[in-house]
Amino acid sequence: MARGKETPLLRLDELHIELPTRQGMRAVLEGVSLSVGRGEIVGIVGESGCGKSITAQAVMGLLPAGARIAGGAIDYAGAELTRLSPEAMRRLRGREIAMVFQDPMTSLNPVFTVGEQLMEGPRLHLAMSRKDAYNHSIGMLEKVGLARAEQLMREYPHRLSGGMRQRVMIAMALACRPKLLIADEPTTALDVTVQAQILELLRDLNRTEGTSVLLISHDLGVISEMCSRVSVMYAGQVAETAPAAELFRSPAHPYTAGLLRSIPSPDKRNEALYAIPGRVPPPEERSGGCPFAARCDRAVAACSGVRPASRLIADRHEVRCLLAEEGRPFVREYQLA
Amino acid sequence: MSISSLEPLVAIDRLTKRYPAAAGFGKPKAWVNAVNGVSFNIRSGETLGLVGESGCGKSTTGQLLARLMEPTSGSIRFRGRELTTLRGREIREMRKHIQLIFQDPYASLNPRHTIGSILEEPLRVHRSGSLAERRQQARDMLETVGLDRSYASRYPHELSGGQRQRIGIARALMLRPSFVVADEPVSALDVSVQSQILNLLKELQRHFALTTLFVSHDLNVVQYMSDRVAVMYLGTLVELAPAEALFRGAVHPYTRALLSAIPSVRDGERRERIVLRGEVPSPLHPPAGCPFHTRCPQAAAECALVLPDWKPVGLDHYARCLLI
Amino acid sequence: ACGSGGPAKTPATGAEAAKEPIQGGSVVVAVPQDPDYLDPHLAVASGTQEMMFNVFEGLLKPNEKGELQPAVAQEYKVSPDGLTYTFTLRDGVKFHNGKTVAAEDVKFSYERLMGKETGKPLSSAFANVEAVDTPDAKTVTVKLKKNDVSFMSNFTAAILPKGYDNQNKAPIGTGPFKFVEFQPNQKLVIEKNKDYYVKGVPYLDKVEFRIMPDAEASLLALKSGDIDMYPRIGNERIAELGDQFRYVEGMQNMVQLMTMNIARKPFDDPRVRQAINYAVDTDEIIKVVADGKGTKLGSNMSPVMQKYFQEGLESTYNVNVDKAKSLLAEAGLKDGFSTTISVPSNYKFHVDTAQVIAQQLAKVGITAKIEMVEWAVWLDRIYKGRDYDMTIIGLTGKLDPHEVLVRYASDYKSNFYNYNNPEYDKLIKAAQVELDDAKRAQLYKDAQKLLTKDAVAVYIMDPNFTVAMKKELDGYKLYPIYVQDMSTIHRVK
Amino acid sequence: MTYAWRRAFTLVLTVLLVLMMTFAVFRIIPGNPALTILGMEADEAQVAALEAKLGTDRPLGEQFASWLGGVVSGDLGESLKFSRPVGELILDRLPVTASLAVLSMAITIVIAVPLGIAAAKSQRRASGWWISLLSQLGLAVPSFWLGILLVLLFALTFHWFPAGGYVRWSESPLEALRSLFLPALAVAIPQVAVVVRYLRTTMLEQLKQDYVRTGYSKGLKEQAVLYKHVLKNALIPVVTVMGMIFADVLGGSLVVEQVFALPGLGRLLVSSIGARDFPLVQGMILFTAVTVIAINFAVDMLYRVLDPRIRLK
Amino acid sequence: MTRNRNVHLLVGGALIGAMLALMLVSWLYVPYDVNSMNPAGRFLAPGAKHLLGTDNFGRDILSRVMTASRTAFQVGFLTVLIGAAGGLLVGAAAGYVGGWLDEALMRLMDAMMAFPGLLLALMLVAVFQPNLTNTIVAIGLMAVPGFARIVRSGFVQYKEMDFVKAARGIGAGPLSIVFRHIFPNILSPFIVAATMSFSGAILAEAGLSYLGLGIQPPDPSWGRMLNEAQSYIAKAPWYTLAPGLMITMTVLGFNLLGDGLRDWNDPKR
Ligand SMILES: Nc1ncnc2c1ncn2[C@@H]1O[C@H](COP(=O)(O)OP(=O)(O)OP(=O)(O)O)[C@@H](O)[C@H]1O
Ligand SMILES: Nc1ncnc2c1ncn2[C@@H]1O[C@H](COP(=O)(O)OP(=O)(O)OP(=O)(O)O)[C@@H](O)[C@H]1O
Ligand SMILES: [Mg+2]
Ligand SMILES: [Mg+2]
Ligand code: NI
Repeated sequence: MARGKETPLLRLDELHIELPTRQGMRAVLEGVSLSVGRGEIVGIVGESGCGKSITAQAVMGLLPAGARIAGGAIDYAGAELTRLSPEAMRRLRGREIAMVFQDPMTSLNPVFTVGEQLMEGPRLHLAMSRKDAYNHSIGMLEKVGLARAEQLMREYPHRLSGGMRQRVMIAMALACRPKLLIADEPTTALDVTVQAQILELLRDLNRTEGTSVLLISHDLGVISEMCSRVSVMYAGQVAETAPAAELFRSPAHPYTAGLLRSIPSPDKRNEALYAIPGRVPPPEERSGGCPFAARCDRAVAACSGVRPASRLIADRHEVRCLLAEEGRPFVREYQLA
Repeated sequence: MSISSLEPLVAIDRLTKRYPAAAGFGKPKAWVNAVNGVSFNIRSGETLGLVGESGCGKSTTGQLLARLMEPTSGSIRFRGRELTTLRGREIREMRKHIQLIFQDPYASLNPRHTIGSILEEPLRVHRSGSLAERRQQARDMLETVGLDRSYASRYPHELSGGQRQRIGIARALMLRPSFVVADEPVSALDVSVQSQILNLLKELQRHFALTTLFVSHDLNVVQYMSDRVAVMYLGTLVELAPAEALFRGAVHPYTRALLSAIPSVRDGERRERIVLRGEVPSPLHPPAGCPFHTRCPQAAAECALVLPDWKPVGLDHYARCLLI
Repeated sequence: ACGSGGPAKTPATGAEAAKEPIQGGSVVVAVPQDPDYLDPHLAVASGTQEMMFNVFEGLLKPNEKGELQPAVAQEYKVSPDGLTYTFTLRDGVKFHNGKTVAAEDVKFSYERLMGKETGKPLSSAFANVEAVDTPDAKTVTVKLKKNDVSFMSNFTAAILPKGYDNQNKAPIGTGPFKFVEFQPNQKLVIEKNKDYYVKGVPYLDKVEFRIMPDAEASLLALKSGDIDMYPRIGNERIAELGDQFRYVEGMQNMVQLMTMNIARKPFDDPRVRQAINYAVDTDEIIKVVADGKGTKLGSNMSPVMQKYFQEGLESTYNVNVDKAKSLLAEAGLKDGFSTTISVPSNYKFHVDTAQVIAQQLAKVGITAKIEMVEWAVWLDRIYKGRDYDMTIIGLTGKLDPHEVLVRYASDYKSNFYNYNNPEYDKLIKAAQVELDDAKRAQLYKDAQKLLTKDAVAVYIMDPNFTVAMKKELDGYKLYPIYVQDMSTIHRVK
Repeated sequence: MTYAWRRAFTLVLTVLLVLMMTFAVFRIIPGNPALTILGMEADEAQVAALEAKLGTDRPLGEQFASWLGGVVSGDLGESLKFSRPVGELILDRLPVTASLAVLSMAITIVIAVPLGIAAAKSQRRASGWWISLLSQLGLAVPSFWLGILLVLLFALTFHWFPAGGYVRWSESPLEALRSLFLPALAVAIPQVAVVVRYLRTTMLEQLKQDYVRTGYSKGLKEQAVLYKHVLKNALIPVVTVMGMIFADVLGGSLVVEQVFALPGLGRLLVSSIGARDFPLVQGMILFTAVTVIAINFAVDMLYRVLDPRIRLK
Repeated sequence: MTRNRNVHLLVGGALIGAMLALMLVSWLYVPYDVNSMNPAGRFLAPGAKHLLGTDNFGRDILSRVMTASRTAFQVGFLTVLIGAAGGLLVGAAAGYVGGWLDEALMRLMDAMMAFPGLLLALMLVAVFQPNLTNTIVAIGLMAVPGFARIVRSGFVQYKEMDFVKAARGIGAGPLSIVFRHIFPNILSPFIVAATMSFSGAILAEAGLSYLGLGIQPPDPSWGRMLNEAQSYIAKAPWYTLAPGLMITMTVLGFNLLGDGLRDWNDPKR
């Protein structure tokens, strides 16, 4: 795995993004910082609506219409993506940075053949002829472990199973050998056995091609098995970033700890599951303080007054919590395994 | 929760459901074999987990049990009474006792009705109580599922997923049923919300003495919720066992692969991963013989020929595989 | 092409003779409907005659004054008893297929009309023909069974070549134009008959009758130059066209009337009918509906028929509301009554008239509801079935006064007014056999007076008829019958 | 019974049903074809002779039965009014009506597709609102007004097109096109409104789909995503609407035919109803019904081409 | 996000509101008696005495246009009522029950669609009278298939939805499912269809008047006025303008209103 010293491939720095709503612009990302090193697999976890997908979309330059980058920077291999022209950004997409989406059922255009859709990227970015693109695509399909590639090229997406479609999506994303692959919940719609196949494939590609992966999921299990580093997001902020093993062993943020505790397990069969009380505050209810303060069983008065800054509490372990340093002991109480 | 009685509350026998799938012009219809001769019992007071891959027929089984669709063949007995032959009024009468909680908390609530009216409707339909009583009961039920009474006047789209699922559960319980089919009640929800709902369900099961068919594809959840677990593959049951026995020692290769594939945050729990090859066959053209043989890492030649019979492999533990 | 072709030198009026006719060219004429039959012996619709007048000719042919002139015949004689007509054929008259007309063709044609072979006459008038003989190739004699002075006009019936039986698809006649083609709902085309026996006519090489039922479409087409001639243009539209076009206007020998069903109460009472006549202000109708372009009538005869027209009747029932009211009161209808005016919906002219009349009747306490009926229904229910209270229609004029006035005879099949007056029947019968022209005319005038006295209907007007055409066209002749004579039309320099 | 047979069977029943309805109506409404053909000037003998010749003196049921018998053997009978075979009359008019339908459909597509896309793209901007207002206006203006306006403008003022009349394709294709262009435009303008409205909705629906995002994430240009990926999907439901419109126009568009003096099927139908020309009316209704069915079938087929999801193996 | 939609509702509402106001006023006050003619004052251009001028009979166009708005709305509302009620009945039965009933009803609808409306109108007029009621019934009947199709496709689509299943699951009867659960959800396309057929009805009445089948003169109707005015386009252009603009504005108003209502009725907006 890459060491943290060299410049990362992708670095988000205090990214602020606002989206239009009926009540006007509303902040959805409020200072997201994270990085992906070359050849690294970095995970983002967090519950629904915390801004994972928006983060990914920001990197791709595909924010919803009307979105505004209110601050911060996205640095990709030395280029500042937020300042790139739309045309330059377009040329980057698919070529340098590619993306796999959550739902393989709907992410493919139902009315074009798999081949047609696969060939678009290489023809556009690598200026391949139809024939070259065709052969190239067949190669990609084989690489993602799909047999009968030739036949598959002529199939329409609805004829494929979810797992096959997701592999087609991955083949499509990898077609131009991007340096960074963003996978936004790539297995959420799939079954465990198929999920295992897909994750295996991603890991394999990372190993053999050296592609960096930014893996987004709300499944802690998936993240823990795949990633070397993990960022936990909560309400538009990164609450905690740490190497995976450390994060799952000794979470420093109360939210991370709460998430880990609420996973059902057989040994808790006869007791109630832990559930983080309350709910995520919607943006309009977020006050100046820590957004988790209201749900946090350790919150002190200061928590609802000051928005905590991110601090480094150990090697490559950053936490956004006022109690972080002194909190380390209490987190141990919930240590797992 | 312990199994309170061995008396089956629900008994289904060789239940089959085929959906027509129109083929091209001039060709006869093709059939999707969604549920293929499934038989099992649910004992009074127990929770039976039903797991399996997407599209293997779990929801179909659940909806057949709740009599939301007509089975192609087979029988369903509830407290000894055959349900498949009921008609019209009788079915509606029966619905008081059997209720379904839907997988999708978004789609199962009519977007144009208020929460209050959604909850009161079952009572209204069965003409139970006065208007005021119904309102009262609906509001009480809101509290029972952990929501404020004021939610009665809201519309579904104003609620979060977790809240909507609570409404779905509340609606199912309005008629005080004795048997509930919970069709993936948490798979659309977030981790932290999921645990709230699971807790609620457990609590309500106890409170209302419910017998439950708990459908899910998340093994962690099934394991947590169920007394016994049935594993389904391509419309067929392949293994049936008490939850603990299944997670300790699954016998069927599919169950084993399934269990091994669960990603876990706990290093210690990770098993030797059995990564399957190939794709799930289409239910339009299910393979002959054992439905799993096309992906089974251990498949033998004869697996492609015969569908194996049930074999007892432990106390209350059965599997359907030639290789055991 | 521009409507005002060439430098407009002089206004249309008065300068016609000064302009020199040009031979050749083609003209497009708008007509409102399809022909019923191309075969002239089957055709009865006036719309057909309008076009086919140019293709077929009889032994006699009407001129623009409505007088019968020899055509295929050179001359004729009537026996003193009025039963035998002897015709001498004109030399060198050729059918469009090149064959010269012979006496046997005339015999063939008349026998076809008599239905000699089939037993069913094609025209009931010819049932009166005893025999047709051909003493020689140039002479034809027609013998009638009984005396009928009005039979004369039947000699305009088309003469067809013997043995040719495809008249309905590809008609062949002797007229100034030959038939070229007919496309239903679209057009009927005729071309110049180079062998026509009148030298110098026709001028035009080709005439296309374009079938345009929509007045608006015709008008637009005239404006844009797509058609050259628009007969029977609505008078109110002339203002719109301005002086870019040439107009020919005149009476069209039509009687617009409102009939009252005499078989029905209260119209059986002549006082009621008179009251209605007093109530209706025809001058106002002419002004409002016809834009003043109409001739007020008092009986069922248009002044075009100079010889037979009884003058002065039009002022018999000058508007008099009080008189009308008192007549109604006499008839026991002091408080008026309610009735329905049925009008064919396809004739805006009549519908408009009905609206004005309804207003006028309201003044004397009669509530008239207007009911528009489809033309087919009008013919079937009202005209044939006589099931109506009042209706408004225009009776097209004929060359012969008998044909005009016989409509009121009690035994006439289409006497849809249900008029029954023995005195009137006697007058008509007498006129039919009266060989003395002056006496005959007087009988018809008496008949007209009787109609007015009995207030059989409300006689309204003979609406003027206007033809609009491009200024470069000239030579239009206005007939008292429903025809477009294209033979004299020509372009001018 | 297989699907195709069952469908064919119900279609025949449908057509039969329409014909029976027509028959029933003809029994009820007054009017006599012979009388209508001959008008007021005809005498009894002529009417009777004509009735005998046309066969309309027989009971209507008998006429219907013999007509139906003829249809089975491929003979649509003879028009009472024009004394020409019904099939021939319809075929005569068909080129006009069909050209009008095809041309107006082409105009509709050329105008409506870009407009629909523009309306969807500028959904939240004022321009989107103007597009929808303008196209709605096209639908709201009475069609005779529309026709007259077009004639006044393009025929009388600019002299670009003739005011009316029809030139056969065989006579001069260019003139035929010129004579049909204005009427086609008059037919097309209200259709544009309908199609724009549908297309806008389906485009908006499709723009929300995930595959759009996929397209962009590959680095495709906006044009490629909109016109290739989205449009093909968005057109699928629009095809049904266009099919319905097309069938409608093929039935004849009376007002436009009247304003432009075109010998189309709409005028033929009205004049044949007016003349109580039973065989012709029945023939035209049969034609319309079959056309509607054929177009539905074609739409089905087109659906299969456009939407592979329907193409089950 | 909702700005444009409100504009639809607003503009549509304003147009229809103005028309309705005109209609309401017509009961209380019209400048002149609608049918009284004035041969001396034909084709008067719009002016102080006659705001919209006079027609070929010298009748006041404003009064006639105002009075005609009653018929227009009457025709519109009643035909929509007939079409919508019939379509709802047929479509719901076909879509909800399915099977052979569906097939039979939909084929009947197909047959009605292929059947010329003119013939139907002629028949009604022949059997009864050429009056307003029959015109309305004829136009209304011809609108039934359109509604039936929309309702049916909505029912087929919603019949299998979870919330409908849920309603069945609690024992709700078919009527309750049809009217409480499914129908409110297909209200949007239904509203659009209703407004479209409202405008369609006004235009159809005009078309039937053209053939002499609609409202009988001298009662004013926009369609009839438009037809009559055609003859005087050059002489009295204001004559055609008045009813033409009325029709255009009403139809446009209803279409916009329909679009606006659809968006407004969308619970997610
Ligand atoms: N197009 C949009 N317009 C307005 N708000 C949006 C839009 N897309 C997302 N949001 C809001 O932005 C916030 C972050 O959304 P995002 O999709 O990034 O969440 P997520 O973490 O990916 O959630 P999930 O796990 O459900 O995918 C949410 O509150 C969401 O409601
Ligand atoms: N109404 C239907 N018509 C046709 N096929 C259907 C229908 N409903 C379900 N199926 C098919 O039947 C099979 C079983 O479906 P079912 O919904 O019972 O699966 P499931 O196990 O609940 O899946 P999931 O986990 O995705 O909910 C699938 O192949 C599905 O495509
Ligand atoms: Mg997301
Ligand atoms: Mg399911
Ligand atoms: Ni000009």
